[in-house]
Amino acid sequence: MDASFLQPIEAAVTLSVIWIGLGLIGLAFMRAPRLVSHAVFPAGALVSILLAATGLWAIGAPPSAAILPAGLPDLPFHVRIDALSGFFLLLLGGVSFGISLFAVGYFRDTEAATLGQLSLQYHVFLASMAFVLIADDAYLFMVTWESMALSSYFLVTTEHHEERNRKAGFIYLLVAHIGAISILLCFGVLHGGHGDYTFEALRAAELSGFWATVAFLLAFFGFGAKAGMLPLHVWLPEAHPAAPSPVSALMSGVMLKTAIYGMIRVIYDLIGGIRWEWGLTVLLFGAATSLFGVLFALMQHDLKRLLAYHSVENIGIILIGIGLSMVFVGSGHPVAGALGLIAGLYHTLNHAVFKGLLFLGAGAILKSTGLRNLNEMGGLIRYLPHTALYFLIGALAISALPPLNGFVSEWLTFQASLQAPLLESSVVRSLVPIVAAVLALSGALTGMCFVKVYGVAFLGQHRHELAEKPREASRWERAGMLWLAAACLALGLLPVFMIGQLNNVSQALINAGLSNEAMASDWLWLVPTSSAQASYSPIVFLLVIAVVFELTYLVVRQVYHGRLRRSDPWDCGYPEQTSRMEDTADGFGQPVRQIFAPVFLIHREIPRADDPQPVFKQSVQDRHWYWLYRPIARFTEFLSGHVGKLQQGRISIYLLYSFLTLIALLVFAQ
Amino acid sequence: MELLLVLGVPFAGGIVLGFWGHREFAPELNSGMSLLTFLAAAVLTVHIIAGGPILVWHENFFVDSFNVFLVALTAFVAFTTSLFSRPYMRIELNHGKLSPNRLRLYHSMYQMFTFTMLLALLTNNVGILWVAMEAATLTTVLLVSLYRTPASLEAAWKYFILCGVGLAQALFGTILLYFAAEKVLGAGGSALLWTHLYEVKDQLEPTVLGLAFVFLLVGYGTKVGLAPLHNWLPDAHAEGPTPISAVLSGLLLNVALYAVVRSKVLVEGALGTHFAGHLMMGFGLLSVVVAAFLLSRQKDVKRLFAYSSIEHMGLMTFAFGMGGALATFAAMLHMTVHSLTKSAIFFTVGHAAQKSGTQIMDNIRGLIDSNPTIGWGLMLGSLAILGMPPFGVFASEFMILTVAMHQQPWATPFLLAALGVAFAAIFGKVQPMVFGTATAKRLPHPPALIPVFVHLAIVLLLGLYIPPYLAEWYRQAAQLIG
Amino acid sequence: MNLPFYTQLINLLAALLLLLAFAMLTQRRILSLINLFALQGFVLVLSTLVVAYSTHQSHLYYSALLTLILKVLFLPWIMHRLIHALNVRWDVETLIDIPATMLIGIVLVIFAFNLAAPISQFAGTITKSTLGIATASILLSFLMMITRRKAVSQVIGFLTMENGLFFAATSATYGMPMVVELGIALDVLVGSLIFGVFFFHIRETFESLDIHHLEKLKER
Amino acid sequence: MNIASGIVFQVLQSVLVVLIAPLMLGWVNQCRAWLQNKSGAGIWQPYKVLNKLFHKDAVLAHNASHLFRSTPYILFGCMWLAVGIVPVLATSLPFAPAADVIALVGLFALARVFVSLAAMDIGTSFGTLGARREMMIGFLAEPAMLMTLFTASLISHSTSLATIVETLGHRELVIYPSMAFAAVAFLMVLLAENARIPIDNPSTHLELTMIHEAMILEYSARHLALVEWASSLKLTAYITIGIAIFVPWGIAQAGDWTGMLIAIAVLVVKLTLAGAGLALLETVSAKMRIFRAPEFLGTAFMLATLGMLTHFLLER
Repeated sequence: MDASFLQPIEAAVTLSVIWIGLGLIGLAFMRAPRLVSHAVFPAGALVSILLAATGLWAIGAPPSAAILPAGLPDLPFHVRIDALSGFFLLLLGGVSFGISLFAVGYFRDTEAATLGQLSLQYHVFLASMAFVLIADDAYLFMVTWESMALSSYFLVTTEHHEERNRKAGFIYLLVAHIGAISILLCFGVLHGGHGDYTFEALRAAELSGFWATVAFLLAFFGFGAKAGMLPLHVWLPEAHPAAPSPVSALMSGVMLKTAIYGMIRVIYDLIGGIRWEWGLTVLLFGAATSLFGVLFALMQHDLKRLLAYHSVENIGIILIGIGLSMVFVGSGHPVAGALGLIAGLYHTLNHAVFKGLLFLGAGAILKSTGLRNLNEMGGLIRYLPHTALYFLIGALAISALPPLNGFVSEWLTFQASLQAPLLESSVVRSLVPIVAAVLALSGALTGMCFVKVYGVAFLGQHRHELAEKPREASRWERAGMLWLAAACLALGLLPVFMIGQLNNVSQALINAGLSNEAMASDWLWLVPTSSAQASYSPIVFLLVIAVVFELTYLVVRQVYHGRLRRSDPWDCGYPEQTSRMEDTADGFGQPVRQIFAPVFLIHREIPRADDPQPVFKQSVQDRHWYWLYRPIARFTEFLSGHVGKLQQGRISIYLLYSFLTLIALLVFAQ
Repeated sequence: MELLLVLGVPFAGGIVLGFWGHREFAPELNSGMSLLTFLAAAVLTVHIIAGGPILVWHENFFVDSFNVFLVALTAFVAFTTSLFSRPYMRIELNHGKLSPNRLRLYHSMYQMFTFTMLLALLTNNVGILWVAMEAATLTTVLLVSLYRTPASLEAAWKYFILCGVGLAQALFGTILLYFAAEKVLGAGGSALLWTHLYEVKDQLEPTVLGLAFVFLLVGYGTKVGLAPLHNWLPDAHAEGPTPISAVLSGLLLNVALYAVVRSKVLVEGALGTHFAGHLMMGFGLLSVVVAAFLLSRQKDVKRLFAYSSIEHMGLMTFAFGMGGALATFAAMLHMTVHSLTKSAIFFTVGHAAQKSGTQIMDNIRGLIDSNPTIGWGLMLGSLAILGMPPFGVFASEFMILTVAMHQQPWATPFLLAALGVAFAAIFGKVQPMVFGTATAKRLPHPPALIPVFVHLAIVLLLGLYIPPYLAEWYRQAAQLIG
Repeated sequence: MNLPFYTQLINLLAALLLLLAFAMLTQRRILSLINLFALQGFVLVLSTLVVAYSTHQSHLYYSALLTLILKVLFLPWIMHRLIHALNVRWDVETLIDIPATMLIGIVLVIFAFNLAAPISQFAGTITKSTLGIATASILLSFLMMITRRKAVSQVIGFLTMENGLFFAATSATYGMPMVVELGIALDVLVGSLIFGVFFFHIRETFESLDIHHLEKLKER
Repeated sequence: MNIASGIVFQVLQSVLVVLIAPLMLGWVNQCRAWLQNKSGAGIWQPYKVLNKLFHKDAVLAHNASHLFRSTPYILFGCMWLAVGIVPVLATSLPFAPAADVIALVGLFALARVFVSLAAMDIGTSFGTLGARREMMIGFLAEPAMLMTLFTASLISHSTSLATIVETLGHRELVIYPSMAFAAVAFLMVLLAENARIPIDNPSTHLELTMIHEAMILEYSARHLALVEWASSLKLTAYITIGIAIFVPWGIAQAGDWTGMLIAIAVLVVKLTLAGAGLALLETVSAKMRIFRAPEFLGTAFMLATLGMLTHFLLER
């Protein structure tokens, strides 16, 4: 492709519009469900991969912009693609490719009418996300931002016959809308009264310190609500499980990332002049979010809900990276800032990949067994070997274990936090490593959580008698998971390529990238600052383990023997090993529940000693409902109650209102 | 010529349907008349856009971009509503809620109501404007009380008394206006003509005009539904036949606001201050907030959307109050999209209520199952009215809010909080009606839902793309009054 | 000069109008209320005639005629018929007791005079000092509508307000243009007819004309 | 540096450490026996056990998956890599840049996750119990460990162990008070991570107290042998990390053959002392209830944090 004929922006716009077109085709041909599932969705996947290529192209290319012939009369839709947008488009395209492939298989048995609607909403969702990433004026951004919320809302409520899903959808859209209001307000503040609402004008507007901080807080709140940041996360564990699994994957994997994109776009690009206090805010919220997310994830037994809480956690980790970057940039250390930013962005990509994979895995389980409750699963590795393998890769990646991708970005975040001695303020300097410790804690807890998930779901004995033997996922589904699992491996083993791309993004945003020494290192070694400070080579890492594995295996066989005998499990000789003696998912989380008891709101029903049919019940709830949301709802009710009293049905009173209004105005007018 | 048709067709229609309004073909006749009116209005609009403002019949009628825009909107929504009312009123007749005589009254008054609204919009005479507004009130009182149930009588009575008293204040304001104008323009007809008044607006006596505006605002403001003068509005919307709720919300409120805006321009010209604008902003903001908080207490679906109308009228009043080209532009766009969306919502709500046999929201469930088009219509309509992009309501709200943030930063938190509360309230109530398991039955006549989707499609279009000629038209109008 | 005399006459009639407005405010009986209303209409006709004669405004004669027919003859007649038919001759109960209403009324009158004072100085008409009285009577009838419990008396209050407006129009500007006058008269006429129809329906539905039956639609 | 000699050094160090790891365990056990007034099984006992286990036929549960069978090898591979990275004898090893201290912690976590998963594979009550407890200890110990390492990293401005050793050991002697805190914290983590008293008791199979042993109940023969070997490697790796950070003197540079010989001698002394110390600690303390472990490790975390704060306050 010659750049003079086609700009990245044109490609991106065209592809997004094709997505919308595909959605409409899906709706139009909803009487031919085979066609929709086996032609429209694969075509969507094709668009995804092209979009990813466009994104990659745009990272390296100079920014290109265009104006679309639509929008408000004084503010037509401006679109622009730069390195940051390019990176996120790459993320969107790359992840949605796998998800769309999976969707082909997943939706193949869906009812025709629903499939038509799904196709429209799904592709509009994708397209609106793409447009969010390339929007270059406040209006287009808001329109696509809310379209994204709206289309995903309809996807969440696909199965609206369940009360839970309806409630989830409502909370989701409400929080999204409130967040959007805050973002809108932020644009208003940024605008500052001059020019129009293109990002270019917003960028150029000079804000005083106070208003810049206000704008930052509004953006942080608004995008934080979408990202699922504490304490605005409540919608997330409700909405993600409610949606069909490919949609959960898309929401968790990609949609949350648009919030990160928005945050970076507004804070770094539009507001500019970052202060370290802002960074500290982001950092602390990030740390709290990540710890809270993983603690609640450990309390869950609904697989998709658990994964949703992990999205909260990972958003926290991303925010830690970005917060670090802001602290450094705000204190005048752009190189360290670039490291933090790259760590945050890389984790954004990694999370998208492995969380997408895990949600797809959960979808595959749901589809073949009909189960979402971990306490009823068990031993699935024997029925779904492929899914089990992909899920294992995802689980190891999310647990930040080397040599997979999750570890790389957490490692980079740690490296960024270890730049703390650069900072002048001793408070911040000591806070940063503590945040790093929190990150370590949540990383370790994630490991525990995924041992729980994998151990309970795939390993052990099955706990629930299924009507028929679970069937392995279809080819399309497996292809989708394979794509993402391969991405987990590739991003984990060859991080240097992507770090190089991210360096471009950072150069474009904060005019600083990693140090020259870091960029000079070859593909084998990941070096954040200098090789004396730290380095990491996942390939060597993996190779050594693999070689030792193989050698040991051979040597043991050579020197001794490979004889094997099968028998019943031993288990200290206890007889009657039933699946009821295994830990359930709830049981596995018990140590955490006990250690962090004050964090949770625990309700227990303990049977009495003489109960003939003893039942033990326990539920863990989120305190935020009671601390934050209930009081707000009550206060609104209280206000509306009082306003309602004004209107009491008596016409004389109404006349009196008119009369008093008139008198008051007359007095005022005089 | 078109003007004659625009006014003559509905007037004649009112008389003709007064005789034949109970016949089998009456609903079609009603639609036909409305279609003719709409076509005439369309031709008129084209002429005005192409040729500029016109003054006809001894300057008694005046058409410029501002009012022709409202005329077109009024005629269009009146036409689509008449389409909707065809099956709707037949079903009501089948359900035994109406007698053929009442149906005759309904059809006749429907046309008369259209006529009075168009008259109010087109006249150049402040006095005739008042007369038309009063006549519009009278016709709608009859329409609201059509079912003769206790609730509808109560609603109509309140409507009648409150708006009657309100309009009496407006008449006093008109008298004061005439009083001031007479000094400059001399006694006789010309002193009440908008065109003449505008020409001399800076010579008019400010003290008198200030007082006149207070009376006009209280008067027409009652009709707009500005808090705390709004109390008739939810009752009247909830108890009348649904087509009437649709035109009340979608059109009559606009016409009343039109009167307020015309007065505001005049008064601000005379006073040279922002007095009138500030008053309008205050009332607008109060309405938005009060309505938002009342929304969450509603049980009746039509009442719910009536309060939503108050909220939106408040928003428009606020925007017109701020003045300036952009805010006025936004307010007019909001007028358009609100009319279209709100009437579409009432169409779907009407059928939904008919299907479920109740207007109580708790008893309406699962519309999307029992009738997907009604369900989707209501869902999309509600989302549109809540300002969800990509619908056009968002476009206008975006402009209003951004201007507000710039010009009246103190007001924006209130506006935004109210919008948030309104969102939670309306959406929290609409969602369970649309989703879930159905409780509805089949209707004897297939519902007319094409108008719903036509309206929503236009609103969607306006959110993404405002055609240049439309924008130009709005701009001209904004120039005129901004 | 004759003018002072006419001015005096008009002032006298204006005072009478205000007096009647007060009388209606305090009147408990519906029948007397209707009579007072008719009387007020008559005073209005007189004052209009005086203005018309003194200023040679010929269209005011038509106005006066219209008022005479509509407000002195037709409406009181209709209302008499109505209360016969509906049998609602009992006393009017007020929401606020009469002395309190009177006090408020007086405050309102002072307020209205105060309000009208700056305006009437711009007026070139012989009747300029009566503008305050017109305003006062409008406010008083507003007050009456607020305090009354019966539908009929509310409507009378409404029509009294119309009287006040008419008086204001005459006194401030020698009346509105004829088209407008006719339109207003038509509206008043149709409005009254609708009121009449409503009385029957309300009576039929609630077996009373007491508006406390009409308090069902509310937000509580 | 010569690549070839680097690789020789690398292989030499790895093989050496892998071979002496069971000896280390035997030494600790022997010391413990002596301290408890027993005669002990001798320091070579672990080798005999391993040999015996390798000879036996492996017994697998019917429902064991591939994961279960490959875990011992993975575990062994991880630990091998760990001792390859830690500068036990020399810095500037060719593999050393492959992982820094954070990656090392990640490596241990990887091993832990695999062991726990394997423990849950069969679906027995003890297996899941052990996995749960192991993960609990793990998530408590990991942050404390990282904080300890961060203190050292902040002093040397590097997370690379080689650089840390060079900074702390090969330059002028500076007294770092922060390192004292870190050392205590590290010791506590070491005890917890290697299934030692007071967190776990490596020599008991009492079901209520088992952690590590509960997880490997289902392993037998060569699998068990590899697991046991890996745990002794892990203990050695931890001790050598401790040595590298807190008492790095004597570690050679790669390619320096004389230094290497000195380093081996110094290492033997250090390990002997460390093993004896460990045995002493285990003898004088009692095992804790499982839910006292959070307090224990919390203290470790606090100490490590304090160490870091001390660094920021006193040493800049």
